[in-house]
Amino acid sequence: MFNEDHRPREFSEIHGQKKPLKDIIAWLNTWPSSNKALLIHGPSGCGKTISAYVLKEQMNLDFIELNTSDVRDAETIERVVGNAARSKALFFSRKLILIDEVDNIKGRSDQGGMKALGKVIDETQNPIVLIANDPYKLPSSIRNRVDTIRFNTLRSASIKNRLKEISEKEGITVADEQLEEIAERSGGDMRAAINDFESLGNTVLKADVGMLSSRDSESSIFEGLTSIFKQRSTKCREIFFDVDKPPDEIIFWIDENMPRTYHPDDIACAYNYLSRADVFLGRVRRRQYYRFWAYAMDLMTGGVSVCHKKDLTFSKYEPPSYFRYLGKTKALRGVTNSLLAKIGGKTHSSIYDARAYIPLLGLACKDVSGGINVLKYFDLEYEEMEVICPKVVKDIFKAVEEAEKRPNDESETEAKQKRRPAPKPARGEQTSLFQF
Amino acid sequence: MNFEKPWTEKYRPAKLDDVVGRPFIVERLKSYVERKNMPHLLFAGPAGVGKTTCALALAREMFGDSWHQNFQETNASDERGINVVRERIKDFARTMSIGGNFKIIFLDESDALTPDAQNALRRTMEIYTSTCRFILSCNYSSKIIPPIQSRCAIFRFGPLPDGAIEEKLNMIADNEKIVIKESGMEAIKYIADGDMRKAENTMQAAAFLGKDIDEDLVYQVSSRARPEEIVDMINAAISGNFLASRRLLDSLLIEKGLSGEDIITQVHRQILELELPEERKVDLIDKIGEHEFRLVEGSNERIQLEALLARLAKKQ
Amino acid sequence: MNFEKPWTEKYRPAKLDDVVGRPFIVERLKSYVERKNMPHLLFAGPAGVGKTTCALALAREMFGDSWHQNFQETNASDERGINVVRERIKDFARTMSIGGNFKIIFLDESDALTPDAQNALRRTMEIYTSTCRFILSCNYSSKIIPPIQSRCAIFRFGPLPDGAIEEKLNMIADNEKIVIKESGMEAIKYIADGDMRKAENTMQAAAFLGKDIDEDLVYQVSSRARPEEIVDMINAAISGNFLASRRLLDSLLIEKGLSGEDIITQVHRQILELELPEERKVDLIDKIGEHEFRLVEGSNERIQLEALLARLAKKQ
Amino acid sequence: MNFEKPWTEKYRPAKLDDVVGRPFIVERLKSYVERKNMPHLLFAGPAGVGKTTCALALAREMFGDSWHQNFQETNASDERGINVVRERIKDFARTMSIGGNFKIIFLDESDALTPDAQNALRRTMEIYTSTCRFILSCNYSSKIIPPIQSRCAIFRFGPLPDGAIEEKLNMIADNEKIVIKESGMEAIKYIADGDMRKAENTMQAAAFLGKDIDEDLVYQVSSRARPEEIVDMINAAISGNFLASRRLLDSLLIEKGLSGEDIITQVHRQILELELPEERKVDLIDKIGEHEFRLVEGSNERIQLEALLARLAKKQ
Amino acid sequence: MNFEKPWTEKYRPAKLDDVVGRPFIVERLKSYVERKNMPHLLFAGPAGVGKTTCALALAREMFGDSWHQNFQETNASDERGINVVRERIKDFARTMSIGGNFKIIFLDESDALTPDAQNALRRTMEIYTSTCRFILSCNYSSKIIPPIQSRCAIFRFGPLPDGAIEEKLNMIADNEKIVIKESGMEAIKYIADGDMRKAENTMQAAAFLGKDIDEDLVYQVSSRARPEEIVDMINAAISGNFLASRRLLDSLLIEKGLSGEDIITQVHRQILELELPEERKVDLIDKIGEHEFRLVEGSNERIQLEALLARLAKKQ
Repeated sequence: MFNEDHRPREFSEIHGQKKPLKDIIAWLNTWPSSNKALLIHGPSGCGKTISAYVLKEQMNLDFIELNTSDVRDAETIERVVGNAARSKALFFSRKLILIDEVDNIKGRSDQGGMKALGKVIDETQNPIVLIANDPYKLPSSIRNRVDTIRFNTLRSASIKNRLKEISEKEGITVADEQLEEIAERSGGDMRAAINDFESLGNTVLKADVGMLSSRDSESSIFEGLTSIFKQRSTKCREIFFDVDKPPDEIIFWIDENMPRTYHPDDIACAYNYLSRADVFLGRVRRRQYYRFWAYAMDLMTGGVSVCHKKDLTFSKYEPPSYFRYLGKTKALRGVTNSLLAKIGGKTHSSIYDARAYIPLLGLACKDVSGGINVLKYFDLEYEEMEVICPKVVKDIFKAVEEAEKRPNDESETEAKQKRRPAPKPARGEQTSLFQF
Repeated sequence: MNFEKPWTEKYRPAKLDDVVGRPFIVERLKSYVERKNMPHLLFAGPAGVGKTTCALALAREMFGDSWHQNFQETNASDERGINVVRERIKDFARTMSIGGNFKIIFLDESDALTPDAQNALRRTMEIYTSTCRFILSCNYSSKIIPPIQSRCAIFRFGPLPDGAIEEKLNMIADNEKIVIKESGMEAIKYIADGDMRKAENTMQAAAFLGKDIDEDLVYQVSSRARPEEIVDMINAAISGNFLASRRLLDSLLIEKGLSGEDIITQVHRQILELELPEERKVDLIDKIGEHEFRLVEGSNERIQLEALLARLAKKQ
Repeated sequence: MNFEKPWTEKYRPAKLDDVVGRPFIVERLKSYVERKNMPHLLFAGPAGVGKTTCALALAREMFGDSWHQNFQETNASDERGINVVRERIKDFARTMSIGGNFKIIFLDESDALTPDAQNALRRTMEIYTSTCRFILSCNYSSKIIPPIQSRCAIFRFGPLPDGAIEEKLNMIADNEKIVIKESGMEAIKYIADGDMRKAENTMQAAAFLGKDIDEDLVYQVSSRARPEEIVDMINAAISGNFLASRRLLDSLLIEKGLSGEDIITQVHRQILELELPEERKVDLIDKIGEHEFRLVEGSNERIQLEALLARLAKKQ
Repeated sequence: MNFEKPWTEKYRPAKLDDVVGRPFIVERLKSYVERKNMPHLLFAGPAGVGKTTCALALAREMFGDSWHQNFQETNASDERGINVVRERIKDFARTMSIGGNFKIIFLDESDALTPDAQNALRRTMEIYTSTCRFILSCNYSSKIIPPIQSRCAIFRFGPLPDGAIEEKLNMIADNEKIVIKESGMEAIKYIADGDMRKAENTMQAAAFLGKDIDEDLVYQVSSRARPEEIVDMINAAISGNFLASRRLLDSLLIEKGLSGEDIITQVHRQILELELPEERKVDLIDKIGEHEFRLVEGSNERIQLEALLARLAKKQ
Repeated sequence: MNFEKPWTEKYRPAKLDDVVGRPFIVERLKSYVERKNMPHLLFAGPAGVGKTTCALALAREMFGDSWHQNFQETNASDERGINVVRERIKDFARTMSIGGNFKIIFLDESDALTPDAQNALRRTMEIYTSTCRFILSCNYSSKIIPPIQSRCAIFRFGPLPDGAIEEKLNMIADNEKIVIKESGMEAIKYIADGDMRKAENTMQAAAFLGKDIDEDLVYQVSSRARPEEIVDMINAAISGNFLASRRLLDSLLIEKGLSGEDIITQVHRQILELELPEERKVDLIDKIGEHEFRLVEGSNERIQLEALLARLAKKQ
């Protein structure tokens, strides 16, 4: 496969990511300057993992890797990277801890994985690099402990250049416009572009590029939206036969863009049909009776379409903000629930009733000492405190940490002892030769 | 003012005699203590009116120092299903009561259990009837199946009278060395609407802002607790700014994690407070009823709530 | 610790002559006792009107002391499917009747069986016809398949007349040494609505609170609203005072702990008694149907009931 | 106490020529008997219109005295899943036909099988095609997958014409020495609505009560309302006398023991016969659909039926 | 009596060149065969449009006679969770490919896997990437997580054009020596509605009855109404002739033996073709969906279909 055969081996073969590559090298060379771990994030196929491997070759690093392992629980993390992280690399060799897909360490199935990872980062003697698609899937306890470098979606010019290199090595004759088109359709994903290029075969003709389905399934939904907004007809349902998205996703595209486009007087009419469509989607979900999808689709397309009074001019379509918002706030919602459970436990109230205490506790944290008492009384974690008093949470934890450093002040440290590990030796202080 | 613990906990009565505003209920509960025996109890009433408080005080007086070993609190709506509840009850009921003839199991929000689950609960009650007494707490006694109702002595907790709230707040104020002005007291009672928990929380929050609690302070605090976003959202919708009202909806639904039912209930409550012609309000309440029904039938809460917001904007 | 036996059991008539309010039915059943023989019987009617009572009294008189060996009670909706029912019947039918020519099998809620299951039951009835008689009880005789109906003598149990309920309650009151005032008796009869079981349960619950049973005591234990409260709420809505009617609704839902379905059923019952133009009433009954349906589908009680009040408040 | 054999069994035609009301079907089936061969058959139609009767008569004529060894009846909805069905078929198909070239398997309610199960059935049909013929009976042929349909000769059994029912009932009456009056015959035909089994069952039940069968006797055993009662109730509502129509409803629900669904089905059947403007009828049929659905979902019967009457009573 | 092999099996393309209606997809797949190598593939599209057919043909051409040893088909929704899937893949991947460099794992309905399971699958894909290629099939590619999409070449299978169905049917007709008339071809294409499997099954069923396939033969075996019949029924209703449309409904239900759900599906399809204002169409589609829902919930077919016709007949 081209993706295997033409895996980049030098920095020059990684296209379109000069800035982040430079930043990574700088971060490594100055380590430890700020945080001891680095989070590289960005969409699929933009070169995150490849960059780490090229780095390894070019800088002659010793890799300790937690990658394709199935299990990512606390025990595995500790076993695979824990000791490696804590032991300093031998003279002249440099060690790097690499953890790919770090956003797939899950709370439930991978018990305590995130906690263990936090601990490893705190105690490491070597640089740690984390790779993730979505940084928001990480708890803030990890995000607060890392530096971040973002890999952007690749521009199609970068993809095209790489495709050209490959075509030359493979001896495939291909016109620039064709490579451009493949690159364009890939949606900024290098690996996908190379797969598509390969799937077109050895002789690429202009017509053949059209055989590729667009990676960017959004262009077909744009056509569908335009047909809803342009005409006033049930006919627009037909465009959606070719949209590669299920009805419960399509409805959110319409929901996002209809109110941006429609005259305010027509919005209620359109929402009536969206709401009816959603009722049919609910019936599909509860009864697994998929024929109702047909009604849902007709109502969300044709129904919305017949509601606008005059022809509408094109406006720029937005992807549904709802999913993005949900993704961003997922971790937060988990934290809120655990916070409410703790409050409920102390105040003999249900999770629902416990919500009533949050404004009170917010006021209680107005000053740091009040905040510390809240922290102690409910036995809260950093993220949970953040929900109560986002502005002062840092000060409160700093105060707790300072109190810990004063060994005499027992009452202050007691509460934090189990959360913060025992004081570690200052960096660089090798207390014994046999420590390795 | 420094936070120590919530006043609802700090001033939760340890003895039945300290419970305010419930003379008849306390009377009956004390007779159980005297006899060192009790039937199963069913406590029915809204939030914050003393159901849990009475259960805890009863257990304390019944068992003295060993009350903690003989009392178990479980919330039927939080725990995952009746099986978890039964397992917990089984574990707890297996060991002997310490210094008593029975143990007490306090099952909060029992009306969250389906009728089937309640039937299972009823069998559990029968199995452990010689070693355990149940105190079931619920909002609506009519949601409890008749076979359970008939096995329980029923206690109805209405909203607390304003006098009882005033008594308790004055006691706390004395103790905490704060001054509560008459206007402040009136404001708290109005906001609390018979809910002691809300009253105590409001006073404690106000005390963080100043030692002299007056009306202004109370409203300042309660506006923090009030769902201002709900009001903003409704107003944005009514004034025709749908996108703005949708953004507020998202923050309630997604960031704050409120359920669709929560939001529609609050919209419903706020509608009546709005500056709108009476007829319009009545009309909107009718519409909310329709959309609430769709919410139950539908798949996605957000779409249904958006449809409601769009409806609010419509003139007739 | 003293749990009283439910009065429905304690005062269940042991003899057919003690059954109140059913002179014709009792007459026919007594003729079976005299002849020491009987056909299969089908008892149709709503809950709490004496179907089980008559079956038990009949068995007692038919078999005397050995009635217990010759009578089996099975609930068709409890048992898992017709196969379990058939197994139980088979086991019971296998042994000889003691001191009689046949045994009686009482199958409660037979209309819970599907038509197919009823066909299986019919075959079972045929197989054991020489040794067993069936008494099938059901809510609707029309849900029983014709081949079974044709094999049974059908007895229809309508709601009990208020007089019969009064007679029985007075008998119990005498026995229990409690005083039931006229207002209390009226209230119980209103609540029971022809259901003796409900009447007895209500009186027993009230007697737990006091020996002098008046209206207040009855409504305190009943989770029913007083008719006046319902009427006030409806009138407030109709006269355009929506807020007042909403407050009354809240007091029913929250203070009294009534469920939405209870309230809507009472509204429905009261609507015809109101001073309203006929057309208006008819319209309201239509609306009540719609909102009742929403409640059945799981909608929020408060929102749907307020929407109903809003409907009442609207002019047309 | 004496149980008669059900007339549906006693008078089931033994020969194809005795089957009433199905001349074309009988003709085709007889041609199979002549040829001593037949394809697979698919019998589609509602309950009680002669599907099983035709299958049995065909088998009797095809195999003569040994028909019992060569014919197996299985009910697809009774048996637990397709695997049990297949096992039974396998066992039956393994042995040779006695005095014939094949055996017949009659699979009742085949449309109760899921499409997957039907595919499994199709394979079974293929495996035993040389030794077995299948007669599949179903309510709707469209619920049978095309590959099976294409392998079968399809016979559609519509509701039986009233004449056929009358013919059969008169034959039975002669034989049983009972008199069936004209009014009785009309009533049975109304109740049966094309279903022979129901007609025979009803007549047998009536004959149990008396030898002279008239209208009264028929309605006494049928737990169906008389058409006039339904019409009276509807007319009372339509003419604005809501209270009267409500009383009639009560008598159907309580005295006759009809279920809500039975009543609504009868209302539906009667509505087209009424003297009403066409538009009004259309509107009412729409409404009936809505209320029937509410009942299916579990709404309160009294409330929903009254709401339907209210709809009838409303002018527009 | 002779059972043929189903044509869907008999005429499943063995070579990529025999796949109809997918020229671009076939082109790309053939280039993999030439190079004897391929990336992971993702096939997205609805059921019955050739995804499995293409995967099988690809495997056959890629591996020749040993394709069976090198190809494994697993259904993600059948198997119990991702762990079982992984176990199966592990077992399969462990042994060497016979006569090739890799094996192919075809994972059907991959979008039935949760995102978590897909992440696990992604790791599995990486582990075995040197010895296995995956073909993932799904309904919607957007339900596949981006990291997997990025690792696959994506192939979209839209609905099959009628031309492709025609081509295939003509090929089969030639082979089977049957004549398919134009009217018959049109009817099959209407019934198939883009589903090749249904088209082949229908033609096979029709060919069973006669070698000259015309419209009549097709509708005889299909348990679909002719589009004209549905249109006539709808038009009669819309033009206000309710009784006529009801008669047409009866003929579909009783004479044709169609089920209510079949009829309603066809009504839905035809309504879009009618000459009606677009607003009216949308409104009717909403109603049609509602009535189908009622049928699915168990409502009476006749009542609900008539109610639907009544809705059509009503002016607004």
